[in-house]
This record gives sequence, C-alpha cells and structure tokens, in this order.
Amino acid sequence: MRYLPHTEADRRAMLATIGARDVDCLFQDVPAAARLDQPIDLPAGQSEMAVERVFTRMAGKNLSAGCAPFFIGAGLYRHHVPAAVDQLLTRGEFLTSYTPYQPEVSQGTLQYLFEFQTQVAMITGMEVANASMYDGATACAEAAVMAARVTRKKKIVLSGNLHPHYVQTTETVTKHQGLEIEALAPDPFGFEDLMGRVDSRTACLIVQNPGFFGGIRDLTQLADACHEVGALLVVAVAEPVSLGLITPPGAMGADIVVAEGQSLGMGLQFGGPGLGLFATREKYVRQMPGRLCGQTVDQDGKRGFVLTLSTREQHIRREKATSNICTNSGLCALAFTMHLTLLGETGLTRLAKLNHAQAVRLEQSLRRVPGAKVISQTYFNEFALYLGDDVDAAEVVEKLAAKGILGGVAASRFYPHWPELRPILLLAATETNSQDDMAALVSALNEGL
Amino acid sequence: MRYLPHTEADRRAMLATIGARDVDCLFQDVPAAARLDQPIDLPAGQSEMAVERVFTRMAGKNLSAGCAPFFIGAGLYRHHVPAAVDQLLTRGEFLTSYTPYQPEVSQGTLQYLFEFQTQVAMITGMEVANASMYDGATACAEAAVMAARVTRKKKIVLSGNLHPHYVQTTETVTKHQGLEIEALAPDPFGFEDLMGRVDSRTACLIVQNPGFFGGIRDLTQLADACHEVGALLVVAVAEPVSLGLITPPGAMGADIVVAEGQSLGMGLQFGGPGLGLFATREKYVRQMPGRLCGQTVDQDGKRGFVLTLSTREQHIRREKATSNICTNSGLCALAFTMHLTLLGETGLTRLAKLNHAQAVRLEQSLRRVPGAKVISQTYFNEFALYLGDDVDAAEVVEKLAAKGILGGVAASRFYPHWPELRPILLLAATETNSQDDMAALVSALNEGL
Amino acid sequence: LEEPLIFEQGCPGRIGVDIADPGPVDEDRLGGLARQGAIGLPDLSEPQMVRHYTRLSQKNYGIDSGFYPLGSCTMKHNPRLSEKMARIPGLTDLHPFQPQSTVQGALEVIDLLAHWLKGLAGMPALAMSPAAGAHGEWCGLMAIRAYHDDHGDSRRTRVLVPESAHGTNPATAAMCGYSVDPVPANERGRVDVAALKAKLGPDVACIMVTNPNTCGLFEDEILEIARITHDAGAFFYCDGANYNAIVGRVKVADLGIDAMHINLHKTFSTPHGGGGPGAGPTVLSAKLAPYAPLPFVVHGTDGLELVEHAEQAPGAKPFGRVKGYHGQFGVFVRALAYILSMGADGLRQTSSDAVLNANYLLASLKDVLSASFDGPCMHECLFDDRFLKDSGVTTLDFAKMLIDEGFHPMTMYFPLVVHGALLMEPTESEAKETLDGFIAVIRALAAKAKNSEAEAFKAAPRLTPRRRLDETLAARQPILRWKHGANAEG
Amino acid sequence: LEEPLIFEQGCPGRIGVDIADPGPVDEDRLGGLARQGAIGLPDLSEPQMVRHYTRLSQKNYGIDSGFYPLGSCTMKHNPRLSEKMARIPGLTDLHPFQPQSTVQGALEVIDLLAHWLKGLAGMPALAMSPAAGAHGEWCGLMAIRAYHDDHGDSRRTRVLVPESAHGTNPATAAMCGYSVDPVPANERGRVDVAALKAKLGPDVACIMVTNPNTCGLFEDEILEIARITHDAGAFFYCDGANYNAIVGRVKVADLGIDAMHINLHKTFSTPHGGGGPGAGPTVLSAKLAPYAPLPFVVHGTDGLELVEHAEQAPGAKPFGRVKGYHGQFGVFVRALAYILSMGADGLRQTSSDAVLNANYLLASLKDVLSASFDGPCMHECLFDDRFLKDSGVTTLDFAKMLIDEGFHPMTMYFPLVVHGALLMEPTESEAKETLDGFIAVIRALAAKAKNSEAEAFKAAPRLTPRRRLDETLAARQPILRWKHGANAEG
Repeated sequence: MRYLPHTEADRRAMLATIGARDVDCLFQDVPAAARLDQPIDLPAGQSEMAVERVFTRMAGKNLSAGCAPFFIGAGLYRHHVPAAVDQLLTRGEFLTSYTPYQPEVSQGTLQYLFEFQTQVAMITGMEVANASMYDGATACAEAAVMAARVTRKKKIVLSGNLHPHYVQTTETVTKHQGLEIEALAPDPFGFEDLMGRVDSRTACLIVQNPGFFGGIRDLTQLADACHEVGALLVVAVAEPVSLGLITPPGAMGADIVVAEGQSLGMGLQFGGPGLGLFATREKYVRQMPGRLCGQTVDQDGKRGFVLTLSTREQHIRREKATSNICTNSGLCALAFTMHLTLLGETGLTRLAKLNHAQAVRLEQSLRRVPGAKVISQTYFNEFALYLGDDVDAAEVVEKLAAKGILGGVAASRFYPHWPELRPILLLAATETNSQDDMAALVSALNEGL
Repeated sequence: MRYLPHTEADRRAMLATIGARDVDCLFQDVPAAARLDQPIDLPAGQSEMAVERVFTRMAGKNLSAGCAPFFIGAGLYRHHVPAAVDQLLTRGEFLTSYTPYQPEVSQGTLQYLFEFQTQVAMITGMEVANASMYDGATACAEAAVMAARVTRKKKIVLSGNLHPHYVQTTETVTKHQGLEIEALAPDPFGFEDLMGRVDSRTACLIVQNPGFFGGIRDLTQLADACHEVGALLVVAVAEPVSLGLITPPGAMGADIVVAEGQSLGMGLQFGGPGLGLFATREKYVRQMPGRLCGQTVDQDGKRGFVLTLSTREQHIRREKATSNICTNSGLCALAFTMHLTLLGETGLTRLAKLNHAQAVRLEQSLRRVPGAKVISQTYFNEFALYLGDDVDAAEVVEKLAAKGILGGVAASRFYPHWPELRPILLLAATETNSQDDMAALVSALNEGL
Repeated sequence: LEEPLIFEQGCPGRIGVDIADPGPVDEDRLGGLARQGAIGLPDLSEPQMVRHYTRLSQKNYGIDSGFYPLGSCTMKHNPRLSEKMARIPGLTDLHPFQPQSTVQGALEVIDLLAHWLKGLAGMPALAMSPAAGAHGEWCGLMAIRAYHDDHGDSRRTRVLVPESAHGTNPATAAMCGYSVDPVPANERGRVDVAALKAKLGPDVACIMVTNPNTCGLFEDEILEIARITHDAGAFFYCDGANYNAIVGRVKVADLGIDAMHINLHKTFSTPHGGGGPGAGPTVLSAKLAPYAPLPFVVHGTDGLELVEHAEQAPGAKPFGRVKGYHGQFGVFVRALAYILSMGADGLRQTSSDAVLNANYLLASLKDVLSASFDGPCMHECLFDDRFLKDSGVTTLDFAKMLIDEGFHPMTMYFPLVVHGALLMEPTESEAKETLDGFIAVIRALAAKAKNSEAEAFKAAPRLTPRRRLDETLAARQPILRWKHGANAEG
Repeated sequence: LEEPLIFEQGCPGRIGVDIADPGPVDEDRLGGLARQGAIGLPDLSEPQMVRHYTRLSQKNYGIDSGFYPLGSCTMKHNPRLSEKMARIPGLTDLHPFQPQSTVQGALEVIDLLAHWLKGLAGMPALAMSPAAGAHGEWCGLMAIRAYHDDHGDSRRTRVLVPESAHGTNPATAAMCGYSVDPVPANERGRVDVAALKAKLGPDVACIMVTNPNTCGLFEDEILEIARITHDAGAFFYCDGANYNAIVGRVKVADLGIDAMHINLHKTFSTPHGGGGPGAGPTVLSAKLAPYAPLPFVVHGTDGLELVEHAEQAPGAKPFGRVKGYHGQFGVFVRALAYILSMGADGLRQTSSDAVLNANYLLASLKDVLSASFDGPCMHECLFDDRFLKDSGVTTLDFAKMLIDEGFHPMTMYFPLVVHGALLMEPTESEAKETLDGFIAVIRALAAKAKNSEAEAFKAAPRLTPRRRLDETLAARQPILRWKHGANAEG
C-alpha cells in the first residue's frame, strides 16, 4: 500500500526487537470479544486512478457554480481566488504542520497568524482579533457566551436580520449554559425595533451587517443604547468583502465583531470548512475565546512569535476554560490572509466597490421582471427580491435550476414556518457575474413567473 | 499591474537617482525611427478572472482524453500520473530556479538530475545517461550526429519502424552536417531487412523498439552486425514503460539509447514539452551531447553534485561544441524521476505488465470486429490493426471521434504517400482504459466499418 | 534570513490582484454608510506576496520535512491525492444552498463517508457536522443530554472524566451544563474501575473515557466500564482522538460505547494545516440516534435528501444545529479519498503498523529513557523524566535538542498523570529506517544528558530560524497585532 | 540536513503507486523478449518520496526564494495563474494526434499566441515549434539556408557572429554547415560596424547579432547594420534572448531584422524549472516565411487546421521538422496566460521597468564597482573586476559571498568581452526595496573586498547546504550515476 512503508521483513524485524510473536499480540489488551480477526466487511483499498474515477463520477452529478449563471449568497459568497493562494497553501511546510506548539520551528505559521490577526482587526475596525474559529456561526455563539461572561448577564438578543444558521447555532451552544435567548422574527423589510429589546438584563445584542436580507444599518445608536445599560453590541459580518466599502462595526461602537471569512481565499466548498473571524476590544482580550498569537523575542533578542495567553484555554483551565475549542482553522486563515495580502487596501476597496456596482446593476436588470421588486432599501452585494404575492420563490428556484441557472435562495428554505416570506428570493452578485449571467437570469425569471 | 511592484513614486525616485528625466531617455540608443510612443495595437491587460475565462472557453472546444474512450499512442502514451508528482513539481524552489550554475544553492536540482541519470541508465540497460534533452525526436537526431562523430563515418540508416517524427527530425538536423540518411520504407508487417543495410560506411543504424507499428525485436544480431563493421546501434524507445517488461536495449548491445520520457510524470500536454532521454556507454561519454551532472565533494569533503564535463558544451567550445543545445528539460526530468521513484522496481514492472495485459485484452476484444486483424506479431501496449482492404482508417477515426471515441491514429496521417497503409489503424491500450472503453470501441468499429 | 511583516513591506498603490476600478460608487444603496478613512492594509504586488509566503513556509516544519512524533496528534502522511480530489471543480465550486437536485454528488460524498464511518465503528447512526474533535465531543454530550431531557431524567448533572483526559473533555461537559467529577487512574495507567463504580449513580449523565487513553494504553477493562456505566443508567462517551490505533481492528460498538467522535484529520489523514480545519463526525448508538443535530442526509424517493428542518424527518428530535451549513465538506472529500484508497484491509494495516511502530520505539528506548508503563502500548508510547534525574536537563530541554537533529519533538508534559511526560507517536507512515535514525539520536542524547552536558541542552535549539522564545514576556505584555511603529524587528 | 539518494533509501517490496499485479503475463506477444533480471530501481513508499523531494527542494534557490539577478537569464516572477491554466484538463489532457476536430481549442491557443508574437514583433510569419532559444536560432538559420538554397545561392558559406555572442550562435551556425567568422566589438561594447562591413560579401549567408547585446547595450547602429547586411544579400538573424528589454516598445521588424527567436520562458515568464523546458518560437520576415518548418496552424474553411505535410499548404516550402509533435504546447499556454494578463500596455511597462531597474543598479553601484560601459544600459548592467584589483578577491569569490547574504549571484565571467564580468539583470518584478537591499549589501561587500578581507570571501559560502564544490575532481574522475557501494555519502 502506497502510504505504508513497511515490508513484511521490516515488520518481522521490529517484532523481534519488541519480542512479540505477531502484531496481534500487541493488541492483547483489547478484550477478546471485541478483537476482529479479519478486515471489516467493507471494500478493499484502491489505486489512485480508481479513487479518482469515483470522485469524478460523483462530481459529475453536481452542477458546479462556475458552470451556471450563479447568484446564491445567503452568507457565503462566490469570489475569484487568485491562483497564487492555493498553490502556496499546498506547500507541505504549511499543509502538513501541526498547531505551532514548538515556536522555534513554526515561525511561518505564527507570523502569518500574527498578520492575520492584524488584518482582521483592521478590516473590522477593532483592536484585537484571535487566530480564527470554526466558522461565522460558531464564532457568533462564542460571542454570546463571552458577552455573558463579560457582563455577568444572561439575556442574549438576536436580531431578525441575523443569519438563521447563526441564530440556530447560538441557540444550541447556549442551551445549557444558563442563558436566555431572545430571537426576533425574520425582518426582510427592516421594521424591527432593536432598541426596545435592550435592557438591564441584556448581556448583548447581536446584529448582522449587512443583514441577512441585505440591509446595511448604522449601528451607532444601537451601540450607545447597549452601552448605556451595560450590554455589549455584537456585530456579525457574513460578507467580509463589504468591509472594503462600508463603515466597519468597530467604527460604529461594536464590542465584538464575528464574521465568516470564507469569502476570501477559500471558495465555496459546499459550505465547509469555514473560517470564523473574531475581534474585540483590547480590554476584553482575556475573555476572548480561541487561540492567540503574540509577539515576543527569542534568546538572542530577535523578534519572534508564540501562541500566548493560553491560560484562557481548556488544556490549562479544563472545565473553567473560555470554550472547549482547541483547534482553529489554520489553513483557512492562511488562505484568507494570503488573499487579503494580495488585495491590500487598494484591492479590497476596489473589489468591494465592484461587488456593490454589480449588485446595483443586477437590481437594475431586475426592473425588467414585471411584478418583482427589490425590497432591501440598502444593500451591499445581496438583496431580497419580492417576486409577487402568489409566487413561491422555492418553486422559482427549482425552475431556474432546471434551466441551468443557480438563481438565488428562497427565504422559505430557512424559514419554512413563515408563509409571508414565501415570495422572497435572496440574490447576490459578485465580481464573478458577467452581464450575460444577469441577462440569463432576467429572461428565465420572466419565463418562470 | 499585479506582477509589477513599482508605483509611480518608486519610478520617479529611481529616475532621480539615475539622473534621467523619464524612462524614454533610457531607450535613447534605440533609433528614433524604431521607437514606439504608444503600446502596440493589441488588447490591454486583463484580470486573472478574465484570463481564466479565455482559457476555459478554449478548453471547452477540445475533447479531452479523459472524457472519451481513448486509444491513441503513436509515440505518446496516456498514463496515470500520481498526484504527488505535480504537487511537488510546483514547489517554487524547483519551479522558479535556473540551470544549476551555482551548485551551493542548487543541490536539490543537481541531486535529482544525478538520480534521474542513474534511473535512465538503469531502465535502458546502459552505463551513463545525460540530464535530458528536448524530446525523443531531437535526442534521436543528436544520436545520429554523435554516432557520426564517434565513428567518423557518414551514413545513417533509419529503420522503417522508427517513428516518422524521429525520422523527419533526424533528416532535418543532419541535413547540412555532411551526413547521408538512408531512411527505409514504413514497415508495418515487419519485413524489412536491416542487416543488409549496414556496411563499412555506416555510422549507425537507428531502430525503434517496440517499433512504431508495435513490433518488439531482438536486436542482438543487429548489434553484432553493426559492431562488426564499426557502426553503432542506436535504439529509440518511444514508450519507456515497456522497459519494465521487455529486455532493454543495453542488454541487446545498443550503443546509444534515446527515448521519449513523456510517459512518466508528464501527461499528454498536446505533445509538448517532451523529455528526451539519452544514454550510452561510458567510453562515449565525452562525445555525448547535453548537460551532465556529476558527483564530487565540497570544501568540507561532503558529497555534492555539480554540472560537469561542460567542455563539450557550446559556451566553452562555441562552433566546435557537440551540439547547440544549452537547456535541458529540467522540470520534465523532475516529473519523470519523481514518477519513477514512486513506481520503483516493483511498480514499473507491474505497470508494464498491466499495460501489456491491457493490449492483449484489446486485441482479444477486436476479434469481435469482422474483417479487422491485428498485424503486429509482437507488441507491448500498441499494435497495428488492419481494417480491411477498402477501408480508410482516417475516415474511421473521424467517425469514431464523432461518437466521442478517440480510437487510435490512422497510419496515413504520417504516411500520406503510401496508399497501402490506408487501412492501418494504430491502437494503444494502457492502464487507464476500462473494459467499458474497449467495449465502446469495438461496438463503434462494428458500426463504422 | 529575516522576513518582515507584510505591514512592513507594503507601498500604497501596488496591487496583487487586478480589479478594474468601477469608478465612483452610486452611494444611494449604502444608506450613508460608505467607509470613511483608510483601512490600513498594506499594498503588495504578487511577486512580493509569493516570496513572502514561500519564505514563511521555509520557517516551518511539517510532516513533509521530517519525522514528527508529536504524541496524541497523529502526524501521519497526508496523501496528495486527497488534495487533488478536494480541488475537482465539481466538488469544490458548490454552494451549500444550491437546489438539492444540483448537488446529488456532494450529498453522495457525505453519505458514502457516513456509510464507511458507521461500518467501521459498527454504529447505526452519526452526526456529520461537527467541525473538530472537541466539537464532536460536545455534539455527543448534547445528544446524551437531549436523551436524558427527553426522558425527563433531570437528576443527571454529573459527568465522570478520568484525570488523564484531554482538557477539552471537562470543558465540554461544562458547556453542556454538567459538573465534572474526576476519576483517578490506577497504577497501570488505566481508569480505576473500582473508583469509577463508586462514583457512578443516578445523577451521572455519562462518563467520558478516551480509549486508547492518553498514556497510549488500551482500557483493558472497557467492557466492565461500559457495563457498570449502563447499569447506572448513564451513557458511555468515548473520546475518539486515538481511534487511529484501533481502526479496522476493533468496532467501537463492540466496546459498549454509546457515542464517539472521530477526528477525520487524525485517523483519516486530512492535513493538520498549522491548526485546522479538522472535522469530528460523531457516531451514535441507536438510543442516541434520534437526537443527532441538523442537517443530515437521508435516502429519499428522488435521490439523496438533505434534512435541514426537524419536521422533514419523522421521528427525528435533533438537539439543534452545531455550526453553519452542512459540515466540513472539504475535509470529508479528503478523508473519503483516504478511506477509499486504504480500504478495509489497508485501514486495518494502518492501525497494526501504528501500534507496531510505537512498540518498536518503546522496546528500543526503554533501557535509556524511563518508560512510564509496561507495554504493549498502542499507537504511542509514554516516557517520563526520571531518566533525566539530577542531569540538570528538563523534558523541555531534551525536546528542544531534538530539533537541532532534524526531528520535530514529541509531546511534552502531557498527559499530566506522569512527571515530565514525553509522549511519542510515530504513526504508520514512518519507515523503519526513520525510526532507527530517531532511536539512535535519542540514545545519543540520553547518554549526553546523563553525561552532565546540560549546557548544550539549555542552549538548544541553535539551528532554527529562532532560538527559544520568551513566552512569559508574550503573556505579560501581550502584543497581538502590528501597529505602526510599535513592532520593531528585533 | 543530509538527504540520501533514492537508491540509498529503497527497500524491495515497498510501493509508491498501487497497481494490481495482473498475474502471469501471456508472453506470446513478447517475442521471447521478456526482461530477464532486475532493473535495479529502489522501491519507496509515497511518504518517503514526498519527503525526499520536499527536502531536495529546500536545498534549492528560486525566484520565489529571493532576488535572482542572474544576467542574461531573466529570472522574473512566474505567475501562478499560468501554472493553473496549464493544468485545465481540457488543455493538458490532449493527444497531439487526436482528430483536429477535437482539438480546435488547442489549435486556437497556438494561433492566438502566434498572433500576439507576430503583432508584437511586427513580423508576418513565425515558426512555433522550436523547443528553446538555441533551437529557435537553428530554426532561423535553417530557414535562411533554405532560402539561399532555394534561390540557388550556394556561395554563401559564412556566418558573421560578434565576439560577444552567446556560445550557442557559433554552434548553431556550424550545425547548419556554415563557417563562423567573428566580428569584433568597438570600445562602446557594440558591433564594430566598419569591421562588419569589411567582412560582408557574397559568401555571407547571414549575420547573427544579439540585440540588446550580451553587454546589456542596445546596438545603436542597428539600422546601418541591417542595411549593409541586406545590401550584401545576407540576412539579419537577431538572437532574441534579450527581447524582454524592448518588448512592447520596439517592433523587431522596424530594426530590419529578418528572423529572431523569442524565448517564451524569458520574455513571457514561463518557469525556468532548473533548466527547461523552454520554447523558442521564431518570427520570420516575408522572404523567409515559406521556409518555416512543419507543422503549423492555418485558418481553414472548417476552423483551424494543422498542416503536418508540405503539400497541405500551397506555396509552403518547409525546411523540415525540428522536433516531435507540434511544439511546446504546455509552455505556450503559460506564455499566453502571461501575455493576456499583461496586455500590450503591461508588456510595454515590463520592458520599461526592467530597463529602469537595471539603470538604477548601474547608477547606484558604479562608484564602487567598475562599470564596463557607460549607461544607459538596457535590461542588465555589466561590471568587470577592475574594482577587485589587488584585493585578492576574484569575481567568483565576490559572487559566492552574496549567497550568504541571501541573494543569488549575478552571472559571472560572461560576456567574455570584459575581464571578470559581473552581469546583473534585476528584472521588472523586483521592488525598489529589494534593489536597495541588494545595493547596500554589494556596497558593503565591495568595501570589505577593498579592505583586504579576502579570507572571508575565499571561505564563502558558509551558510549553504554545501560549500564550494570541487568541479575539477568531478570532471577528472566523472561519477555520473549511482552504483551499488560506489557513492558513499561524504
């Protein structure tokens, strides 16, 4: 077997050194009743070529985004990732290394994490960021728990514009931690009153910006309202590219910013792995979950980097840890930081402008669809389209797919219990959409409604 | 522009240091009449995304081998290349380095070349090999010139079983070097008499094994005949995988072995770049063209590698050099040596057996095609199929292509002036063919004849 | 060579990605919230970026660089085929919210991997979406808690965890609202069954046992542990971090386990990538199956179906959703490529060879190092620092010395149950010659340590991009980001 | 760290590629020629192989590692996009003998690249198939000879080549059956036009001039050179190795050139890969166009057609075939990706920035090194060893010292027209900071050399995987391959 170097002669020689008759002897501590004498009844190993065939066959059953006019967003966005990112990512020294516990031979990982933390802090407008978490939804849940820890309060208010997966994940994570979740109704029209929900029992208010239905909100007053009663404002960002164009949460008073980093560096990957970004104010750093990289000096006085403040972590504090998370999303963070390094200030700004311009163009194109109306008053690169009172957006999506068009997501996929949301279609546009894509969508919508 | 780091401020600062008003001043030596003031009238630069679209569009106009039952060979064979090969090849330290003129920082390249030379010598059964040439055809031409140099004779005899591109390239290269080429007629039925062509004026006889039409030949007597009259026997190998199963030229008395290395490591790439392998006997090493890597020691006495015997090369000898070649096919040699390292003795042997077994299976399948007959008495993984007296193989190939089957090459593509070859189809089978592929071919042939 | 931070290399106006400036933005749709002021990101060109990350990578050590016997981390060979498969456009360029009819192949990847995991474990159900081992632990405990809650059994507030457990175990139990009660180890490095029995009772929700445990030993009384746990009405959660030692040779179900996470990045060799992403699917017994979290894949009438809401699957009582979207799909593809490559026979061979290698290290080193427990061990072998007694050399010094010999150190100071632990996990992908080279170096270093050459150890490593780093300084005065003028190169 | 040869790592029975053993071979079809005895190849597993080549790569320096100012070699940034494009299955998994209807996209790649090369050069025709620069030179001279032969002009037996030419030029001329007559340089480092004129005559087939020349200077009398050459009935072959200095700013046709090869790997940045593969398409004037070698692509009625035999193209008089198949297709894809990325504007900027960088080095170093000629130079700048006079330090020593500072050395001892040459080509992909760092180091080393610190120079490099290697020993007792027991590690 190509991954296993031992020959039978090697094995015999090693067993002789050990003083064991055969390998089975080494498994003597396994209760006899549980020892299998034969391989489990599943297929035998296959060559590379055969395995490639299996995956090629499965891939052939999918319609990949690049082969269709594609307008799906809803928290994950399709952007063009420069070729250099993936090629550098696969360098064995990055790909096959472990968590940098031995800093002397891990300065590569540590330095990019330090750079990553800085970039995340910069784009969110915050002071510090951690070295990444699983994804945006789990980062959001961690923010809720952290806010409760910081404020010693129990009520978590979730905006109706927060991504439903973030809502659900936060509900699950907090379920047995003595917290009280107040999740507001979905809010595609932007009517919700958040100010009224914040009171002295509130640990935090969690809002998304741009919202799940697209809207961009000025959070300054909300932040003030939170701070007045001793609550924290947590802002979730599902589309980090937006931060190249719109005012960052940090500048509007956010105390914690969580985000999904997938937009940069990673591609869609059917939604996983993601990359949770987590940033906060310096004063809360010791309450922040997740791994942190810090600057220090070596024995010779040279600048170097190490994992630090690990006293917050579970392998030191065990049941008192800030969270049970013991990995980050290292490679995803690397992809993110590499893409953002290529973009830089100039590139991120332009990319964000281009995305917004594409969405504006899409909205304009959709004016040619009778009865349909963009209901998001403000948006970055995604908005909610109301298709008409009797139209089921989910059916429209299926009709479009039958024509080879991946034309957004129906709101009802997330909110099956809200009949009033049935006519709503979420549509995203990015730099990857051509004018032909938009024309194809408009024409198919006209046929399909 | 993403590949160009200078900002306008950089340029101004540098011009100030130089003392030039603008960049145009630096081009003052170009005659005014030839200086262009504007970019040439061709399109402007494009983003990665736009360039990807152009290539994706062009790729879409091709039927790639992996998407069809595929039986084309004729000197280039489709094999499965393990994923590790390409991923290691793209490591920047390999990919972006130059010819290893500074051995202290090029031991990576030099060591793999040394290993490559050894592998090539081993599989061909020869004593030494060079560090690669452009491709099999040019290596063949170089062998002819070298044989003339070694023997001080002028006649080069080319077997009718030598790949027509090798024949043509050798004719072109030798055209003005005072050599006389005697190229025999194409020989699909294996009737040619080579012994009778070798005489005291002969510098070398060049044969291919397995031959262009598939046949495998015992070359021992030919070698003896050559050596008796002071000529060299040059053997060309278009399918190096065959060397895992059949007696190597070195064991049959060859003096020079040239080969196309594409089969290992590289994939088809529409035929280029190729990889010329060149091996010979130790006594001829100073007459051998191409770059050579040799073992030596460094200042501390440690084993190391350098380019050596460069006195044969053109930058030292100028018009007296052994050839004008000043590059090799470094990356292709790396791909080849990596693939062969993964295969090893066990893998190359098995791969060769499997290829032969596949060809035997293909021949058996073709018995179900009435009127068609395999005319190669012996073969490795490719043979000539005679389709019937009135059948034009070129038309059959087109009909197969229309059905999405890449069913071999018509001999007439190479020999348009030989009407008797019109019914002959060259068919190759490798490990990449499935049983379904073979069934599809047989069924389409039955419909199409 | 020194490599500056990107922030020290940028120059405004450079660009690494060509993007047409779309001109002035129509701000109507931005609600007056266009960004004011600069972000502060540096501008680099593509050549600079490529060189930067190439150079950074050269300051790293990976499995590809050499032997990496980091105990409890399973640093085995990461096949490049898996990487290639994960980059097939039809498998990577897919959005999780595409209509299900357009992602049947992706659902098949999930389903096929689930089929293998269930088959290997002998368990009837699993949760695919946990993103890492600790996430899978939590998922398992949430399912257990959901079961108890669903059965109105609210008395169960305690979770029993052996002292040798990974730190995530108690943290996980705490996240589920449980109090944690530690169980001592016996002198053979295993759970003290008598002590466990004494702690079991109607208030225990479950036990969390790592098996093979963190000392690299198989819990040989595991059937008894399972029996008494079940007798007490509690569940048996197994931390599957060391599942690679037994995959293909032991079915988890046969050990009486009710739930166990499987670290795909360990047992099935997806890259660790400097700390993730991982994936921690969690196999579940029939009792726990209904409580598996959303989403999951079922076989429907029109092919595979992704269940995103509880009411789509009759009988399901999911405890919730554990993360966004449908799981670590990119990791699934890699793990499945590995599994299909290995097959049932190859997987059995991996655990056999992993255990063989660890026992070979143990046998070859136990006369010079101090083995904490007698063999046979499983996939890793544990030593403590008794052999360094009076040498002036610590476990840390010893490990750092190995770096200069070209090896990554073993795990140090874990597990906590022995003093100055050195935990070595050789993995099955290492050849005998590699182990022999490592053994020779360890033996030489042990002799050196005993020979009062502590100074050399204290100075190690000396051949690395950086020498020992001041971790205390980093924690006392945290510098967690670059700021203009504040991070001068030392 | 030392990395043994693969032959020292193998172990019979290991495998790095799983291939089912097809069982006993039916030897009927092998004609009794089944191989007897072993080949001798070592058997390695995939993990060993991956580690071997990873470690070997770490002993190499590439552009990705740092500044690589190797004169005349054009070590510029190799875009990763080009690599990605060259791996699109629809562009790489194609056989050259597929029916032409199934490879229209591949023919379009060739045709589109040809369109750009002709447009940039202003030339009407080209030969696409040459595999490298020297191969293109030969192709150009073969076309020239074919013209003369076709016109019955058999008197032309001489080729004039400047002394400063690349060594391939005279070798190429000799391969075409010509004798070579060297032309001296003038004191300004250019072709001595008077001497050239004196040598021109009815027996001269062509001249071969490198422009910009190997001293990094533009042949400012090039129009006069072309005129007198043409007046003598000879052709003007230009060695296009340094075309990168003028691409987009000068059309080759406007210089009176009849044929010129273009090194795609230099001007259009395909990777040099430790010595190839390259590609050397050769542009041709209208007179030479009919003689272009086979095969070539033409626009036919049913799309693009590949002409493989002369009679398929009326009027074509191809001089033959220069290699197997249709050219360096994989290199074409990469070069075209670069060209489309850059565009006409970007290409003009590359030559501008390349020349700017070289002049910046020249201006910044001429007071401490000895510049061989006054500026402005083109894309590279030439120094000689006068500045090292009496220092005891040679050009070689100076170059080796640079290695320890993290830079690849410049080209040494070429061109031959100056003593102890140091030829630096910075390329447009280098940032000003990189050049400034290099300048500072060169200045410091020059001071050190003048300060009688020759010992340090003689000992350099010291931080590399190997120190200076004994090239004399290698040539005197050539060891060109591994043999069992004969290549002991030093």
